[in-house]
Amino acid sequence: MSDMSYMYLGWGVPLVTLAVYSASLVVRGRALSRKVPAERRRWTS
Amino acid sequence: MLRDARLIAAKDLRIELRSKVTASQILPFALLVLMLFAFALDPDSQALERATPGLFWVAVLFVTVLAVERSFSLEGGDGVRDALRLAGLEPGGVFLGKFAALVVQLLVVEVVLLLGVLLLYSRDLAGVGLLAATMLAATAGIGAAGTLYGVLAAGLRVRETLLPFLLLPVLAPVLIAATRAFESALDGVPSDGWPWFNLLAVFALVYIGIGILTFGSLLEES
Amino acid sequence: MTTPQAISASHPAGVRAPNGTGSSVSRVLGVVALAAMGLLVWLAFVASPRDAIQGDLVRLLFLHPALAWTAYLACFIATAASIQHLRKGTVGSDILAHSAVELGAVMTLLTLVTGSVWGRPTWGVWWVWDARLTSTAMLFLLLLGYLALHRIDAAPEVRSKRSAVLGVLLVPNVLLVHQSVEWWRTLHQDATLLDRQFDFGTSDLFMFTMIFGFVAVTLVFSWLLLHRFRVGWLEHQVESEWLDEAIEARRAEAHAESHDGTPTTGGVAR
Amino acid sequence: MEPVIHLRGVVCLLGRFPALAGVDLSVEQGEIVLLQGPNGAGKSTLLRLCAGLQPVATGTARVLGHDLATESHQVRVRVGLLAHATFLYDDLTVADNVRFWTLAAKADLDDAQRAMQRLGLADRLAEVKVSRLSTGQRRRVAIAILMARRPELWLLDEPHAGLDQDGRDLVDALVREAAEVGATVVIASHELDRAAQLAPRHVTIVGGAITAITADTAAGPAGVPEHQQPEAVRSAP
Repeated sequence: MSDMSYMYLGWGVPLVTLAVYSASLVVRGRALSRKVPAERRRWTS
Repeated sequence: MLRDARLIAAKDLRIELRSKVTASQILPFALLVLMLFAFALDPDSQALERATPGLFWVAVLFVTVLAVERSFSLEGGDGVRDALRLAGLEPGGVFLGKFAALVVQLLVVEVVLLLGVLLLYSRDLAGVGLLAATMLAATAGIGAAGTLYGVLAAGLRVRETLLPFLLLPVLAPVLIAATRAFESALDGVPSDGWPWFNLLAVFALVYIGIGILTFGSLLEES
Repeated sequence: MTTPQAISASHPAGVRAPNGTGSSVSRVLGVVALAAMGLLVWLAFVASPRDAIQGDLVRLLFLHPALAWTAYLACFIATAASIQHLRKGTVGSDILAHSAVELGAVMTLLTLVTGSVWGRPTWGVWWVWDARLTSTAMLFLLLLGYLALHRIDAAPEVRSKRSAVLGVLLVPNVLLVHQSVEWWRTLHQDATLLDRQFDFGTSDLFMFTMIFGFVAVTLVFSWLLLHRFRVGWLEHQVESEWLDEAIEARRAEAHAESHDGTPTTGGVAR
Repeated sequence: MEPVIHLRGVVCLLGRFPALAGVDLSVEQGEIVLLQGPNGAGKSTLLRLCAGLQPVATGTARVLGHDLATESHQVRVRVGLLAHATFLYDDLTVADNVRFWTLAAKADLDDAQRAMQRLGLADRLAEVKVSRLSTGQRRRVAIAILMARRPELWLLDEPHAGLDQDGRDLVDALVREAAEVGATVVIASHELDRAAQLAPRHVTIVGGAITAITADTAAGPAGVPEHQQPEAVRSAP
C-alpha cells in the first residue's frame, strides 16, 4: 500500500465516523422532540 | 472524623476475625495466582525470575478486586447502608475507616505474597527499605481507589462485572510505578526506584483526598 | 394540576420551538464547522506539499493532534461539569458531563485509529507501546468505564451522582496515567515517537494548516457537543414526563378506596 | 410549638414509582399515632421519609424542626427507625452489633447494656453471631439498639411482626414509656387491635395519600369505619 492510501484511510475513517455520529444525533433529536412538548425545547441559542 | 474512622475500621477487622474470609479464601487465592503464573511462564526459563515484580503486583490487583467486593458486600446486608446514615457517622470517617481496614488486610496478603515470590520464583531479598516504602504507598493508593470505586459499584446488580472494569484501568499507574520500584529494589539499585515511590505517594494522596470529599454524596443517595 | 401538555396546548402558536436539536446559532455553527473541515481537507491534500522527511504521511498530522486535543478538552469539560453536579445537583451538568464523555470517547477512538494508521507505514506495525498511544488507549478505557456506569439500571439521581464522582476523577486519572506511562516508556526509549520525525519550522503553510486543523476540529467538536447535550436534554424530558401521570395514577388508587377522605392537594410540577 | 412531623404535599419517588403522591400530615410532640393501610400503600416509605432516608421530590417536609430537603442529617440522629431490615451485620455477634451501632450513634453503652438485659439478650445470646438468630431474635437486637439511642421520634414499622407474646407486650410497654418521657411515636401496623390500644389517633394511607384521620378515644378496631379497614385486617381472625 502506498503512503497516500494510508492517508485516505486515516482521513476517511474519522470523517465518515463524525458524519455518521452527527447524522445520528440529528435523527435522534428529531425523533425525541416529537415526544417532548414545544414548551420544553426552546433552545436559548 | 478520626473517631468514626477508627470505629468503622475496628468493625471491619472484627468481622474479618469472626468470618476469616480474607484469611481462608482471598489469601489462598493469591498464592494460587502465583502458581498459575509459574504454569504460564515456564519456571525453568528465566522469564519468571525477571517478571517477578510485575507478577507480584498483578496478583495484588486481583486480590484487590476480591477484597474490595468483600468489603462492600458487608455494607450491602440488611439495610446497613441506611443504618450508617441514621447513625450520623461522618462520611469522610466512613471512607477512612473502610480504607484503613482494606489496607491492613491487603498488607497482610502482600507480605505473604512477597514471601511466596521470593521462595517460589527464587529471588533474593534486597532493597528492603524501598520495598517496604513502595508497599505502603502502593497499598494506600490501591486501598483509597478501591474504597472509592467499591462504593461506586456497591449495591448495583452489575457490581461484580463493573468493579474490575472501573478499578483496574485506574490502578494502571500503581501497577507501573510499584513494579518499577520493586524491580529497582530487587535488582539492587534502589536510587532508581524512589521517583516511582513519589508517584505512588501522589496517587495515594489524590485518592484519599477525593475520597474524603466525595464519599458524603455517595452515602447520601437513597 | 397543569401538565406540560396542557401548557403547550394552550399556546399552540405562541411558542416557536424547533423540530429537533437545531437552533439558529447551532445552524450557523454547523455551516462554519463544515466549511472549515472542507477547507482543512483542501489545505491538507492539495495546498500542502509533501514533507521532506515524512512524505505524504505528514498530511495525517493536520488531523490527528487536533482530534487528541478535543479528546482531552472533553475530559476537562466532563470533570468541570461533574464537580458542578456534585455541588449543585443540577440535571444539566450531569447531561453535559455525559455528553462530553461520549463525545470524548469518539474522539479518543479516532485519535487511536489515526495514530495507528500513521504508525503502520512509519514503524511497520499497527501498534507500538509508545507513551502517548498507550496513555490514549488507557483514556479510552476510562471513558468507556464512565459510559458503563452511566448506563446502569438505577434511580436517575443515584446514577448521576455516581457518574459525577467518576467524572471528577477523570482528569486526575488522565494526568496520573499519562505521567506513569511517560516515565515507564522513557526508561527504554524516547517518550514519544511522534515528535521527532518531522520539522515544523520550515514552512509557514505547515504551521498554518496545523493550527487551522485545531480550529476546524474544535468547531466540529462544539457543534457535536451542543447537539449531544440537546439530545440528552430531550431524553431527560421524555424520562421525566411519566412523573405527572404516575402521580395521577397513584392518587386514583386513593380516591377509589376512600369515600370521606380528605382530598389532598399540592403542586407536583417538577 | 411546631409539630414534630409536618408534611405538606409531599411526593416521594421510589425509582420511578411515586410511593407517596402528595401527603399532608401533622403529628404533635408526645403523640402516639397509628399508621394503617393496605400493603403497598406507602406506610414504610412514609416512615423512611420521616427518618430522613428518602429524598423529598416535591412538597415540604419538616421533622423535629428541620427541613428534610436540606437538613436531613440533623433529623436522622434524633429519630429511631425500626424497619423491616434489622440493620445488623450478620458476621458479628449480638454484643458486637449492639456495641458498634451504639458507639456509632454516640449513645451510652450502659443504656445499651440495660436494653439488652430487658430484651433477654444479655446472657446466652450475646456471643452468638447474628446470622444464627431467628427473625424474632433479630428484631429484639434491633429494638435494643433503638432503645439505647433514646430517640425523640420513634418510627416503628410493624413493630410486633415476628415477635412472641412476651416480645409484643414489651414493645407496647416501650412505646408507652417513650411517650411518657415526651417522645413521639408513629406505628405502622396491621395488628390494629394491639396498636389501636396504644394510639389514640389513626391515620389511614391508601395509594400514597392520606385518606382518613380518625381520633378515637374509644380505642379498638371498632372505632375505624368498616370500609377503611384494609383487606388483611378484615380477613384476620
